Amino acid sequence: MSLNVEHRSVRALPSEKPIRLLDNAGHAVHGSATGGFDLPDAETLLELYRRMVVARRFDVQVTALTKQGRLATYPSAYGQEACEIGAISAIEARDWFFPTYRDSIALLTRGIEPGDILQSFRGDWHNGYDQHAHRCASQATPLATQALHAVGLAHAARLRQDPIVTMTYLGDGATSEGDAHEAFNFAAVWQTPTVFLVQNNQFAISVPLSRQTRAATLADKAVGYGMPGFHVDGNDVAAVYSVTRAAVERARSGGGPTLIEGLTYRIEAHTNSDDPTRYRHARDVEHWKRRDPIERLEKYLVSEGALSEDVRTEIADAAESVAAHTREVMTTEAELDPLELFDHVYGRPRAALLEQRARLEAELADAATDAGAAR
Amino acid sequence: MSLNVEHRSVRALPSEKPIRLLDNAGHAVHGSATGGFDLPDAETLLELYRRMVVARRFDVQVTALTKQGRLATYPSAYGQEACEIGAISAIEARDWFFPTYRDSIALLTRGIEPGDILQSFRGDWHNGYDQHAHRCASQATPLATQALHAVGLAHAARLRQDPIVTMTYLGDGATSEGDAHEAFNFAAVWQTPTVFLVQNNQFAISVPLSRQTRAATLADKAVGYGMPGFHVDGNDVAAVYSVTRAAVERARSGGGPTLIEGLTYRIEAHTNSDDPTRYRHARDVEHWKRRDPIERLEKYLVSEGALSEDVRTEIADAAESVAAHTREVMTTEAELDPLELFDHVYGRPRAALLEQRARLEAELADAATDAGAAR
Amino acid sequence: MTATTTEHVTPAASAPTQLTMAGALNAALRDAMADDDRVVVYGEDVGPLGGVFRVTDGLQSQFGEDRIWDSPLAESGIIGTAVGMAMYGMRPVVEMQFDAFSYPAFEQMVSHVAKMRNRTKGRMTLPMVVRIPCAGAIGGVEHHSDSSEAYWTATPGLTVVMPSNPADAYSMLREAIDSDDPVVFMEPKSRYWSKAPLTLPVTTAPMDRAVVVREGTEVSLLAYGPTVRTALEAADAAESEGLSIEVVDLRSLSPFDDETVGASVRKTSRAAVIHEAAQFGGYGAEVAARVTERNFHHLAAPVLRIAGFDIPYPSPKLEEHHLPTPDRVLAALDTWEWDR
Amino acid sequence: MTATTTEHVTPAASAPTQLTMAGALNAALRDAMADDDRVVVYGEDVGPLGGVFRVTDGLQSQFGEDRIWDSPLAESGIIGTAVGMAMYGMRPVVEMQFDAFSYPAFEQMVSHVAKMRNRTKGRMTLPMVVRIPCAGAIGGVEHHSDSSEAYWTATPGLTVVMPSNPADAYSMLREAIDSDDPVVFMEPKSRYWSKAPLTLPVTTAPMDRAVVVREGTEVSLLAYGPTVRTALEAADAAESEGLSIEVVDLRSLSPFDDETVGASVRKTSRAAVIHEAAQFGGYGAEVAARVTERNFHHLAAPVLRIAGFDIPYPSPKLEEHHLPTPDRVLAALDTWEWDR
Ligand SMILES: Cc1ncc(C[n+]2csc(CCOP(=O)(O)OP(=O)(O)O)c2C)c(N)n1
Ligand SMILES: Cc1ncc(C[n+]2csc(CCOP(=O)(O)OP(=O)(O)O)c2C)c(N)n1
Ligand SMILES: [Mg+2]
Ligand SMILES: [Mg+2]
Repeated sequence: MSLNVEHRSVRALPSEKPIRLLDNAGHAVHGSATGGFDLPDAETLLELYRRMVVARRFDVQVTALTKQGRLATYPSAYGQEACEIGAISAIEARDWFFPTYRDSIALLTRGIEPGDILQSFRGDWHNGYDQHAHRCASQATPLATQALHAVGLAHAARLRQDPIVTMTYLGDGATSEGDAHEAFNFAAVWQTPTVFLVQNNQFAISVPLSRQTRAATLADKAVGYGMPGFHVDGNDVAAVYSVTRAAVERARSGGGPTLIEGLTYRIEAHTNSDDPTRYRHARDVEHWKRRDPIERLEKYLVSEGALSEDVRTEIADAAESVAAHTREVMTTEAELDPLELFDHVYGRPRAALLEQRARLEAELADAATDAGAAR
Repeated sequence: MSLNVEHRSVRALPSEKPIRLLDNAGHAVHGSATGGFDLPDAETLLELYRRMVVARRFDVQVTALTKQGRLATYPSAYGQEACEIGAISAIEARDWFFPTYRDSIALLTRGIEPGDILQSFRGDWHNGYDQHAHRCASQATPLATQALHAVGLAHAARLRQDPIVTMTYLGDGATSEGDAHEAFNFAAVWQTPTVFLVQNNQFAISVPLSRQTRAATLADKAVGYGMPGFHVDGNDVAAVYSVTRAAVERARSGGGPTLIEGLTYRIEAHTNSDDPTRYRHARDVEHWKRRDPIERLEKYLVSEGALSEDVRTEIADAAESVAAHTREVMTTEAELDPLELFDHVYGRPRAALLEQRARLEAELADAATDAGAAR
Repeated sequence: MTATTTEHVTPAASAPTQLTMAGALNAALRDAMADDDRVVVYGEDVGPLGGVFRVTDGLQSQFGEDRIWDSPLAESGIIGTAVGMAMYGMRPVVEMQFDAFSYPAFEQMVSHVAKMRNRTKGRMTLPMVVRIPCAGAIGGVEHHSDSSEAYWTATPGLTVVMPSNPADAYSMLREAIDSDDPVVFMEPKSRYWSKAPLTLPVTTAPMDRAVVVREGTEVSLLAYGPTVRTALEAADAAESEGLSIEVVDLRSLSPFDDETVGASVRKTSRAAVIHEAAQFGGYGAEVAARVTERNFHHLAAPVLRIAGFDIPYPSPKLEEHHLPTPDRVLAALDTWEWDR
Repeated sequence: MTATTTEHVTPAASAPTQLTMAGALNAALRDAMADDDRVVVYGEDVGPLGGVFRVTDGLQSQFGEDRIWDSPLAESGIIGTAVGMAMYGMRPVVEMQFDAFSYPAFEQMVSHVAKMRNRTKGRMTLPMVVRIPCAGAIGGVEHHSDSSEAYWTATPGLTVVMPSNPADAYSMLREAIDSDDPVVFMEPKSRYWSKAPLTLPVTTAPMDRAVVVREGTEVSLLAYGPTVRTALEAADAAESEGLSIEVVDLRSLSPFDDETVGASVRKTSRAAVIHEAAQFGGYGAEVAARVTERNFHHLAAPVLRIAGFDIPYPSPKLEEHHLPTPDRVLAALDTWEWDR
């Protein structure tokens, strides 16, 4: 018979209790709840802390700038820093990242300039950073579509014996899309080096998780693809980092894809144009604010004597300077050339498009003349 | 927190060994391999046998007619009778069925006229039977799309407190499509009374299962939706019938959807225009011919003394008369009116379409005149 | 030929109130749901949130979760299940959050929604409405301002309509919901907050008819949805320069009202079609082609297409350059040889 | 103006052999794979089976499973992963089994394939080819004979071409694979088995140019893919009746070769476009609209559209009535007022 049995992987249900290495009080967790994963060393944790603090400050700053009208829209990741920063920190510069609109702070952590990240949300151009330079795809808006790109790129690299890994983030809502399914399946069948991080922030805009799935955990979906799945406390950066790191290593060494669910919560509105009071209780938000991922790690680091007041101040200062820089670039208007609208649609110029370009050029010249005459 | 815990269902991996009630030698199976399902009574099994024999004869007849050029195409279900007949026999007349192109014999079992079933494959019109009369959707070609229709209809019925069930068949290949995922998920979240039967015949045209999934069984997919999944010997009609029957009953009593995989094999080519020698070995086909679902049940019935020679003859005669009837209707050309092409596109006539209709009418009249003149 | 001119609003019973297009659509859904319990509404965020444009605001608290609910986030799933619900006899009204997010449902739309009636010789009909907040000019980031009408109008079996004002929004949505055939109901986002004094219920011209919304003698501007306002503004500006422009609100994109448009064009002998979507392969091509085919010897000039450029929809800060403006309309008319 | 006329085949080096269009496409893939190891091929059944139309026949045994393989059965997955592969620098050539089965990939096509270059200001390009066996006239059951070109041509950012003969099939596919931008490569199924004497490799006119395949003086028939033969047959029949027809094979649907077509139309002053797809909103609308726009004062009659009816594609036994035939083309030309 044609069942390719040797291709089959071990079947196992992800643990229903989320994997956790630090509890909410900042204590190290021991025993089965860790899923066998080790707490990262203090240096790593301190670096994760630094990144989260900077990311949070950036996020708060951008939300403020958005309220002031400097950006067209901004989807905040406030509260999701453990997922956002933990996972992106588990890949290397040579690896590729496929983010969504929500993942600006992961891009910041990846070293992309605030002004470049925010070009799209400011409304200047659809994508503002060099994807090749950062090995970072544009922030996908059509849900789950980027997961397939991550799988395709990983497969290409694998065919080239290039030992890189691709990582993509998805929301809980996005797991309902057909593309999520197809990405999981292609990755598993092709055994691509891909790590899927589902940030389960429990809402898709206004729609709660219970309307999105009946699975016990989103990590359970891994079973249907014959790939490993992990259900992780998404407000525990130590757990997110360790689990994604292990998945990245397995992927790099030919072990195929992994699906990781981080259970977390979005503290801010979906975007600035959203009104979350319509669909969730303030007390839920309060509940989750008390599980803040940064405070949790901070408590641990302080209790371990790994975070001195000096370092804390130094990190806060670094965060402030990122915020200040962000304010600065976002309050300077970029020079936009409307004629560029025609220049990148095709590599080979099209006569009819050049005619349209010339028409706009003439219009702009007329308008400039009129403006000059009016002055 | 907003996790709607009470909505969650039990998590369990389907058994990796297919559920089986009759082994290939026609012996009743006992113990854990039955998955706790009971062998149907002899009367039921005899009826299933009768239906399979008639279905097989019909299928063979249609394949022959196709080779003679009487049909544009025909996807045979030879070898899959246990799935095709077992599952359709588990629903009632009031229930709705959503088949694929492969499932003509299930339609026959549902009581639809051969000529009506085959109108589409003969090339007369896209769908030839009255869907409402038979509570049977048209045979879907775009893969997995019909599964969503089954879920939607089930949900509508549920809203109306109408205790019907919907059943849909999918192929192993179709499970890779986004629509399969969305159908499973909507059914689980909405808890619709829907039974999904995946006929895993191990090939999607030429593509073997190992290129389609890395899951240990296709039933494993159920886990990711929080719905029960069963992996069944798809050449054992007793198992298929019992498992689908239980799923239908659970669905009808408000227990939600079930995913059932029947492991089987397609003996014929994908369709008449396929060349299976390019992608599978004759010895595989031989192997599966020796696991014939009809022979298996026949052995059991004979050994139990439940199938007399008289009854066997009577069934064979009935099958012959269906074949004869099919030959007859398929060798009579249907009268087709080309002008009907315009009559069903919209409920409300469109002026521009009526103009086109008039143009064709004039053309046809001219052609008739020319033909008359030539005579 | 005046059957479908401006007086298409039935006389008001009581004093009219100011209503936005979003409000009128909301009222239409509410009234349809109240009148017919087969009408159900679902999609992404249509429940407690009331839709991202608030078109379904308050409906869930009034009608309950069995009549209007949030579905899982999957557009093919939404359309595919709506097909099944319509097969059962319900009248689902589903929402695609933006044009670009209807694309995952493309196969269900083209291979089933459009084809079911024909496939079954009319034995199985699909009374369903697919609402699509459409087009741009709202400062939306990528994928939030597409114009998808050319995809739907190129698909036989679909009925495609687009209102341009609150009264039509109400009346046409009621008619779409009452229709036994599937209707793609496109709602121009940039007009959601436009207001008009209305007394509900209101019945305007049938949804398959175009309407002359401004009479003129020298040029026919053919517009729909967001560009009707553009056309009217251009007509006002032209009037002061002595050019008399007639504006036709197409309203129904498929079917196309050849009669009303033909009458206007034969009167004026010049026509231009205006839309936001890219020109190449856009709906305006069909308009220009068929108006020319049917009225060639009445035309003094080629039918112009005043449309978006042949580029992906621009980012918020650049969209103003892409969208047809009244000035651009008037400039385009100047390219004709006029021999008045 | 003769740069793009019939002599578009380079001189043969050795004696030509009879090759079908399927064979020419197969050879083009084979040669492209041999020349450039970034070219990979995948899709449904393209491996051991060689594709349901045998276009990839023998390629897997020649190049191995790392260069050409069967993917899982999911079109969005195929296109979406091809985007990722192209981002990495590969040149994926993927197959959609039939037009109608490309619809599940519609979102990936429109929201990513078409937009990536523009989104990134040209920093990220997608050198990929999407092969689509297209159109009908092969006795296919429902969903096997759609014409999807209007969907792709209405999408800025896509390049859409369709060969009508084996030489073009080879040359244009090679050029499409060499292109740094995504190309929708449509292959008319009914022409797969048409033959021509060929010596490979062959280079015909650039893939963005239309070609005059038959010279004439009184009418320009604009055709593409399967209807080029229809047009040629109509032209032959007309000749015997004293009507001189020029036939232009459009080849490139997007971009449209305004220059070649314009030159033909200005010479003949009458034009008709022929396609299988439904007329309403079909690609012919763009052709008619732009030819009229650009050549209005050279036209003696409206540009005709001779197309499929505005209905879903019919069942095998009825398709002959739907498809434009030479007779129907000639009858359509008769509807013009001729004042020769
Ligand atoms: C295909 C598609 N459909 C709909 C949308 C509109 N939309 C944008 S974000 C969103 C919710 C996504 O929820 P989730 O995946 O949980 O991510 P989160 O925003 O919570 O991070 C929706 C419906 C979209 N962007 N793409
Ligand atoms: C969306 C879509 N893509 C591709 C096809 C072409 N096609 C028809 S049958 C088939 C294989 C289906 O395999 P499977 O689901 O296993 O069903 P089986 O034919 O084995 O019963 C393919 C690829 C299709 N019908 N629909
Ligand atoms: Mg979410
Ligand atoms: Mg199969």
